[in-house]
Parts: sequence; C-alpha cells; structure tokens
Amino acid sequence: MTLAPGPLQALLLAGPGYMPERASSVAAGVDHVFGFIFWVSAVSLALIVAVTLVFVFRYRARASRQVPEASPDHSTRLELTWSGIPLLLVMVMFALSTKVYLEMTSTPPGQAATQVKVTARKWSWWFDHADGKGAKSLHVVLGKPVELVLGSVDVVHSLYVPQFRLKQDAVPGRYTRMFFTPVMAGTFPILCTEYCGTNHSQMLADVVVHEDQASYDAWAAEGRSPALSLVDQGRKLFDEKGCSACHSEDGSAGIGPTVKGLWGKSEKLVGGGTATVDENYVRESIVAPARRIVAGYDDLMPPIPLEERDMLAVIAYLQSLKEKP
Amino acid sequence: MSAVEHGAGAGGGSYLTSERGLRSWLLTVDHKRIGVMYLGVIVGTLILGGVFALALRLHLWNPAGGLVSNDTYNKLFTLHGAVMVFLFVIPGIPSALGNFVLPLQVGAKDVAFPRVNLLSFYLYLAGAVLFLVTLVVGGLDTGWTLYPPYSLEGSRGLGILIALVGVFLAGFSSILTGVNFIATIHKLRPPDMGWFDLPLFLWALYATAIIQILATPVLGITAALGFMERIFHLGIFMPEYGGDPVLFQHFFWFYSHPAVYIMILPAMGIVSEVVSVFSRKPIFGYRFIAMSSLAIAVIGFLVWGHHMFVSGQSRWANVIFSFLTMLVAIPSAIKVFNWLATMYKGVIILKTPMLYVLSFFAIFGVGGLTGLFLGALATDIPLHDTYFVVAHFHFVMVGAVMIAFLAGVHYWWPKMTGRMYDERLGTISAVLVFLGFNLTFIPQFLSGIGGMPRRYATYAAEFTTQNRVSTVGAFVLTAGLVIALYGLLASLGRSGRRAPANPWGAASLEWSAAASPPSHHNFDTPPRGVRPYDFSVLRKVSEEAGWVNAGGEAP
Amino acid sequence: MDHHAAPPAGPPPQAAPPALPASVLLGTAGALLALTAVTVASSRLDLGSFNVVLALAIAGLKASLVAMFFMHLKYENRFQAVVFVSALFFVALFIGFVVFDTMQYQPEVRAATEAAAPAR
Amino acid sequence: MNGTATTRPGSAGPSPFLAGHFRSMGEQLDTSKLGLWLFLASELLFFGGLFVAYAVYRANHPELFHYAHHFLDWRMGGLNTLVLIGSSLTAAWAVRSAQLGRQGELRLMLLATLLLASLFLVVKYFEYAHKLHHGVFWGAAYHPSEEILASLPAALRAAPVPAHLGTFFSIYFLMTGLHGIHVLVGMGLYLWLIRRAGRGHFGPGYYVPVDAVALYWHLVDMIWIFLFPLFYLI
Repeated sequence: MTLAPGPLQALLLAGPGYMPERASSVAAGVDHVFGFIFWVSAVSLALIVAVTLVFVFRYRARASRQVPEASPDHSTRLELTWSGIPLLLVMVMFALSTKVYLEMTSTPPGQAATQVKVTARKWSWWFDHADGKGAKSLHVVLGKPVELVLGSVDVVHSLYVPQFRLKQDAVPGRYTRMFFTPVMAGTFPILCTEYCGTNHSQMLADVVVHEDQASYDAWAAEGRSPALSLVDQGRKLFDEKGCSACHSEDGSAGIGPTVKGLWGKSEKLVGGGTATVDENYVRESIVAPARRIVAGYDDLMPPIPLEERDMLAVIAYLQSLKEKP
Repeated sequence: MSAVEHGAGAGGGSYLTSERGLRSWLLTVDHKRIGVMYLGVIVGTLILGGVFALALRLHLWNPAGGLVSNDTYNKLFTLHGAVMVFLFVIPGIPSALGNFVLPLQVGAKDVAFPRVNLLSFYLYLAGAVLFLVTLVVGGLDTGWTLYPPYSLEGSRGLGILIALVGVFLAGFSSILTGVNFIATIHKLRPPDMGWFDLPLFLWALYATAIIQILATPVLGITAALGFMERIFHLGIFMPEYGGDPVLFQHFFWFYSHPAVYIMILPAMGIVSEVVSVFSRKPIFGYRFIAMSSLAIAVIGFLVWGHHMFVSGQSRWANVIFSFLTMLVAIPSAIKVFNWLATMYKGVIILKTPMLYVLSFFAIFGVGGLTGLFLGALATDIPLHDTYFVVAHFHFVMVGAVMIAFLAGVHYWWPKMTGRMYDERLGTISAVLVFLGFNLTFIPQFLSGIGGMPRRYATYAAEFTTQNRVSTVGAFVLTAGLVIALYGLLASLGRSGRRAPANPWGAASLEWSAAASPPSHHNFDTPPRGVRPYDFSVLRKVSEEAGWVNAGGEAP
Repeated sequence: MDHHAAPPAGPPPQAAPPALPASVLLGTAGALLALTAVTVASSRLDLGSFNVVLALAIAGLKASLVAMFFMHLKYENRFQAVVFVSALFFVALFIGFVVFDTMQYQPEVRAATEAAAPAR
Repeated sequence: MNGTATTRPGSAGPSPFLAGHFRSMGEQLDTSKLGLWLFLASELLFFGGLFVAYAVYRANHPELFHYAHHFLDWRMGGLNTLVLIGSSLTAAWAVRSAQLGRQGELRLMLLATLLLASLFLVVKYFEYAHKLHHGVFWGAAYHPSEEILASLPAALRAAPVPAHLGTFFSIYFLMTGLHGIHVLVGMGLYLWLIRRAGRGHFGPGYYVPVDAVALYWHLVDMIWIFLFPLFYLI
C-alpha cells in the first residue's frame, strides 16, 4: 500500500484499536485494508441504525398517526443507486486487499529468502533452520526475508503469528509456504489455529526476531558443544521433539504413558499380549507407534523419524529413568 | 394419500382438534401438524445446543479453563456446533415455519407431496437421535467441520461414524423439503396468483429450496465418503493412503457455504413479511427483494473457497473466490435498504415481531459487514480461525437467523395455536435477546482482532475481560430466550387470549383467508390470489376481533 | 407496482405430452447402440488426451438423447429442462473449480511425497 | 381442466388415485413430474461429488488410471451398456403402453425392464467377484494376487507400479457401487409397478408412477453411459 502519510493514514491505522503490534513488513498494509473496511462498515452501520431509529421515532403508530402517508412502493433509480454504491465500495476493497495479499504470499522482488522447514505435530512445532539447527522456536533476523516450508506429520495444523498478520495451514502429505520479513525485533507468539485435538490450545511456540545476524549466529552456535552427555542430550531431545507434551517425566498421567520408571516394565497391549519396554520396543514405538500400543491409550502418536545418534540418546535417557529396584 | 384421508377432518374444527390421539399426530400428513412437530423438536435441539454453549462460556471464564478437561471442552464445542448447525439453524425456519406457512400462503391444501414431507420429518428426527447417540458412545471431538485427517484417524470409534450417518439423514430430510417446496410453489397456486403475487417469504423459501436441492446432496456424498474412508481407507481424503485432505474441505464447503444461505434466506423472508405488515405499507421494491433472493442463492454457490484462504488452496483460486465473495454482499445490501425504505412514511407498530426485526437490522448489519473483512484476502489471513470469525458467524447464524426465527414464531404463533402470546413478555424478551446477544459477541470481535484463535480450551490472560463479558452476555441472552419461550407457552394455558383470524392486519392468504388456527383443509373455499402487501382493503375492528376485509365480511 | 400486470399468472396445468411413437423410441435406442459402438472403436485409436474429450463428447450426446426422448424432456414444460441443466451446470462448476485448484498445488504434494519416499 | 381423463377406464366419478390436495389428475401428473425432476437434479449433484473425486485424481494422477484400467474388462462393461440401453427402451415403452392403455404390453415391458436390470447386476456380480477374489480391493486394502498380475499385458508388468493404486479402485467401487445400489432400488420399484399393473391400476388417466420410475431409471442409465468410457475405455 502506498498511501501518503498523514491524517488519512492515521485514521486507517486507528481502526477499532486492539490490534497487535505490527512486526512484519506486510502488517501495516493489512491494517490499512482493515482500516478502510472498518470505516466503510462503521459508517454503513451507523447509517442503518440511525435511519431505523429516526423512522421508528417519526413514524411510530400513535393516536395522531393511524394511516400511512402516500409514498412510492418502488423506485428503480434509488434501488440501482444503493446497489451500485456498495458494488463500487466492495470492488475497491477487493482491489486493495488483493494487492496486499499478493505481497503477503511472496518474497519481495530481488531478495532471496532464508528457508526454514517447519514440522507440525500434535502438539508442538519444530523448526529446521537453514544452517541445520533445529529448534522448538523459530529464529529469524530483523529485515531479512524468510520463507517457511510447512509440513505436518499427523493432522492439519496452522501456524499463526498475530503480530505478523500471517497464517498458513500445515497439511499432511504436502508442503505449504509462508513468506514474511520481520521489521521489529523481539519475541512473538506462534499459535496453532487449525483445530488439532486435545492440546490444540497449548500448541504454542515463539518466533524470535534477532536484532542482527551476529545475535542470530550466537544463538545458532549455542548447544553445539559436544559436552553434553548422551543422557542429557536425550533429555533435551525428549523436550524438543515434543515427546514431553504427552509423556510425562515425573510419573503424572498424560496422553501417553509416563516415561518415569517405564524402562524394563512389561506392558499390556491393546488387542492382547504384552511387550517389555526394551530398546527394540522403544525404537519401534518411535518409528511406527501404531504397531503396538499400550492398553488404555489411543493410537494418537505420529511417527517421529530420528537420526541414529538421537535415537540412542533418547534410549539412554529413558534407561536413566528406570525404576530403582 | 387418498381423498378419503383428506376428507376426514371436514367440519372437525381446527387442524389441531380435527383428529385426536398420538397416532393422528405421528402419522399425520398434514403440513401444519408436521410443521408443529418440527417446531417442537427444533426448539429441543436449540435448548440442547444452548446448554452446551453455556458450559463452554463458563469454562472460558478463566484463561486456564478449569471447568472441564480439554477433551471435554472439545467435545462440547463440537456438539454445540453440530447440533446448532445441522439440527437447529438449517432446518429451523424452512422446516418448522416454512412447512406450516408455505401452503397457507400459496393458497393450497397441503404441500405437493405430503407423505414425502412426513418422511422428511422422520429422517430429520433420526438424524437428531443419532447425534444424541454420539453423546452416549463417548462424544465426538472433531469440530462440526469434520476436517480429516483428524476426524477420520484410525483411533476413532463409533462416534464419528454415527455422526456422519446423522448428517447424511438430516441432509436428505432437507433435500426432500426443498423438492416439496419448489413443486408446491410452482404447481399449487390458485390460478390467478402470479409469480409476483407471492409473498416474499415464499420467494425466500423458493431460493432456499434451490440450494437445498443442489447443494445438500454434496453434503450427503461427503458424509458417505468420510464414512467409507474411515472404514475402508479409500485414499481419497486421508494422506496416509494417498488422499488429499484439502479435497475434503472443498467438498465440505461446497455444501456448507451455501448452507449459510439456507439459513439466512428464509430469515430475510420473515423480515420482509413483518416489516411490511407492521409498517402498514407495501414492501418497498418487491421485485428487487425477490430477485436478490435468487441472486444470493446462485452466487452463494460460487464462494465456498473463501473458507479455505489459508488451507493450502492455491493463490489464484483464493483471488477468484475473494472476488466472487465480494459480489454476494450486494443483494444483501439491497434488501436492507429496501426494508428501511418500507418503513419510510409508514405507521410503525412496535409489537414483538417488529421489535425482533428492528434488532435484526442492526445485528444483520454487523454480521454482513464483518463478512467483508473475511471475504477480503489481506484481512482474512490474520482473522481466519480467530474469535473474529466466531463472532461474525454468530452474528449471522444466531443473531440474524435466530432473531428472525423468533420474529416468525411470534408472528405466526396466533395462526399456529389460535392464541395470542403475552405482548409484555414478548417485548421484554426481544430487548433482553438483543442486549444479551451483543454483550456476548461484540467482545469476541475484539478478542479475534487481538489474535485469539477459536476452539481454544485455554487462552492468553490478555483476553480475560472480553471472555468474561461474553460469558455474562450469554446468560442475559439465555434469560431473554427463556422468557420468550415462557411467554409463548403460557398463552396455551387457560389465561391465553384467543387469536382472531387476522390479528396483525396482514393481507397474505394465511391471515386473510384462513381461520386461526386453520381448519384441516386450510381454506373453506378455494382462495383467490391476492396482493400480499395491499393493506388498503383491511379495516381494524378491535384489538380482540382483529382485522377484516373492508367489505365487512370476516375472512 | 401493478401485480396484476405481472406475467404468467397462476400455474395452468399443462397438457401431458402424448404417448411417444414407437419409431422415436426405437430410433433413440438404435442411435444409442450405434454410439456405444463408436465410443468403443474410438478408444482403440491413440489420440492422446483427446481420447477422453471424445469419449465424454459421445457420452454427452448419448445422455442428451436419453434425456430428450426417453425422458421426453423435449416435449415437457421447459422448466424441467432448466432444472436439469442447472444441476449439470453446478456439477461442472464444482468439478472445474476443484480440478483447477488441486492442479495448482500438486507440485507441493509431489515434493512432499518424494521427500518422504527415501525414509520408507 | 384439461384433456386428461380424470377417471379410470370403466369407472365413474373422480379417480381413486387423485390425492385430495390436487385439483385434477393433470395437476397431479404435472406436479409429480416436476418433483421427480427436482429429485433427479439432486441425484446429479450426489453422483457429482464422486465425479469430482474422479476428475481430481484423473487430472493429478493419470498414471493410476492408465495402469489400473487393465484390470477391467471392457467387454463386460460394454455388455452392461447394451443391457441398460435395452432396459431404458423397455422402460420408455412401458410408459407408452400405459398411456395407450395396453395392459398386456405394459406388464410385458415392466417385466422386461426388471429382467434386464437383474441381468446387469449378474454381470456386475461376476466382475466384482473376480476382482475381490484376486485381492483387487479399494484403497489400502489393494493386494492383488500373482495370478491377476500375470494376466496383465507384458508391457505393463514391466513398468513400475504407481503408488496408491488402490485409490483408483476406491473410486471404481464407489461409483459403480453407488450406481449398483440405484439399480437395486430401481428393481424394487419395478417389482412394485408390476404388482400394481397386475391389478390394472394404470391407464391413460393415471400413469404417474410408471412415468416417474421410468425417469429415475433413465437417469441410472445415463450415469452408466458416463461410467463406461471413464473406467473401461481409458
């Protein structure tokens, strides 16, 4: 949107208030369109309500008013007028909004976007950044265009950042894309906006907009040190991959069995039989969770592909939680 | 049906008393009795859906929820949505009021296919019962939109299958009603009743029936496909087996968007009737209103993609659907302006139906105008699936449709029951419903603009105030509805005043040519076509005796 | 508005179409059989994507023969034809929009399928 | 009110088949036909949904269709096409017989329609049985036997098998299955007509049911006219 700054723009951006901060390059454009539709609607509504009230007051039945006055029962000219003006207004809305939409769904011309691969699952997000770093939160650099490639391993989710005015569904079996350029440093919430089950409202994450590349690089270098023990690394993965959302580490009940004291136990399975929680069973339950489900739980867990090193770390972590005899 | 069956009630008083016994109701093919039975069941579903809604609002009093678990919350909003949409709002006006009023307004003895009409009622009832059965087998937590893969996951039990059968049956009930309505309007008018002599409620039902016939079968096939996919893993909607979940959304909205017009068009028809009668003036711009109903029905088919702007639908499809969506605003705008013009220089009588209609103007205004934000791509992207959408469609589906439904029930109540409801209680209920409604849903617009997603069992603390105001509003709204229901039912008791044939001074046939309540045959002599909005031929005798034709003879 | 100047008043019960002559019925059936032979024969030719178009065109022709003569649409009130054609119009619209949209996003489906394939 | 006789041949007074809310037999016939056409329009959209599924998968995964149609025998489909065209002819002829009051001919034509419809289902039964016997199921259940794979053309056996071949058979079974259900319903309706015709209910004054069921039956024929080339002649 290229509106001259000034009172008009201020009016458009004012809208009804309640707007979140404008943290992406398209947010102001969206708010302009919002403001335009808002004021057109507000004036129209005021007109409808005012006319209703005035007519009710003036023409209400009373002792002195028993018979309607003569007035035409139609007027083609009038009716065409009040068809034409709304038509014109909605076409302006369409044009303004579509122009902004096309900006919202593409990278600014002449600029290369950094790609981040997003994986949605019940009920967590995972972001594989361009430099190979994976994290539970999305990290980007102020002013640098970003392209998110979204996928889902189970059901439809939707990635929403109110401050960016952007939203895109993540659909299993295909990719979808989302583009933005952050224009405000800070941390903003990521919400899931496509209903996905039990913890839909807790499927939250953050997007961190770094002031500059240096700040981003510092974050990217964190945790790279191989100092972590296998168990600690497993604990970290257990959290990062979203396992902890359903499997508690302290023995409390959850969507799936708790992992506290799970190792070595013999579990009853859905459909009969038992399984001993050993390396093979854990491995299978991560790669193909539906195959052998512990009785009393539903088949809800998505398969979670892990590198062999990570698999070993998770197994080591679970072993560390074994019940002391 | 044979001539004998129809003759049975001759001279037997009103349709309510012409035959007695439960059997005479359950097996009736009289459109009026079927309409009354629909009304009873539909009010029941409204109460059920309303109880779910209150539980939801109570749960949301605190940001962390707390009343029920997340899973229970999800089941509650799913059943609230499914019951309200499929069992209350869609069939509400056409099946209950439409069935009762349509043959009367068209001057016919019954609908074209009375036995099909009864079948349609039982299909609806079976659908409603199946929804109750899902409650028993553990509920359903898929959302009323039933999006796969979530809705068809391997872990799901019977609930989803039963619900899909319920949807299928309720859908077929709707189709058969539509077939009946179009055939009746086409073929059973008196020979001198032209197309432009039809009351506008009939034009609205006609347009509705077009959508019922052409869109509802797609709901049926969608439910059938979902059912089969869940059992046989077809690979049409489920990505696991090579299917496409976005394809389901196309199927679903191809019906469910036009379904919004199945809800709102009859509501608009009621408004047209009431605003004219209670302004004592012919409706302004009859033809524009009639044609705008048809335009809405046709354009309404072309806009389903606006529910899918962030679903992964392609960019250019989004642009096309946004354009078409903008167009559908025009016929609605025309209607609103024509209604306002009808009041100009009239004599406005502020009885309960008119009060409801006046509040309809403001509420439909908000509902329609906020639709513009969601039809425009740039603003829909942030607002989609937030409370802004929730507030918008409640303004249209609950605000506008339910308020018009209440206007219609009050308006036709004297004709249906032969009793006048209590005007004082009616007025109080109309005011409370209006206030409670706005108190409930205006804060939800603000939550949505602030970025609160829908279907959230827990939410960020910054939205607490809006949610609490909304919860309070829900109880005010409930109070209004309870008073309305009480006012209506109380009139059936001993204190209820008898209704004259034409208490409002309306000119359409159900008032000017039939008794209150009508006889089994509707009309004692075959009626002639009338100008439905020509009030000059009517003269008021008294509040008790109502209006009569100026010639003096009682209708 | 003068309601009574309004066009076609009331529904005049129209005369039912007379019984169809045997020649029309036999002719229609004959044409349908012949067209079935044509459609089978044409499927033997390799016309690329034009095969589908041709097959659908022949099927459309056969369907209109059935509608016009067997279902005597040709002799009925025109409104019946309007009902039928508008149903076909909405089916076409449904197919058209959905195929248009799904074809646009197919590359994203293929990309995801290929990415998933090595993992299996 | 119009030329149509409102009485059954040989009886006086209004026809016993005139429902009380109609003014004449003509109006009843007209209204019933309109109602039926509206219902058929609804049916078109019902089948339409499956045609959408077909079109989407055919447009995006043509390889499925080119591979999988070799499992279908066009001669069986062709035979069924002829059977259905024949049944449409007898159904239309039955209407004509009723209109002309030829009772014997009417019964014969109704019976012929019923028999042809049964023949259609018999052929369908053999087709389905063959596929199901060899594991050619819908969707994820598609596990073809070695035997049926060996019967495919050599060039095809050499080519790679497209993924999710089962989706083709899902669409095939859904569309022909829904069509088959309609055939079954039609057979029920023809049985009912045969019984009523036996009692001499139909004649020039009253043939609404014969006409209405025939309209339905032609629609069933019409759908098959599209299914045949779309599945068997790819």
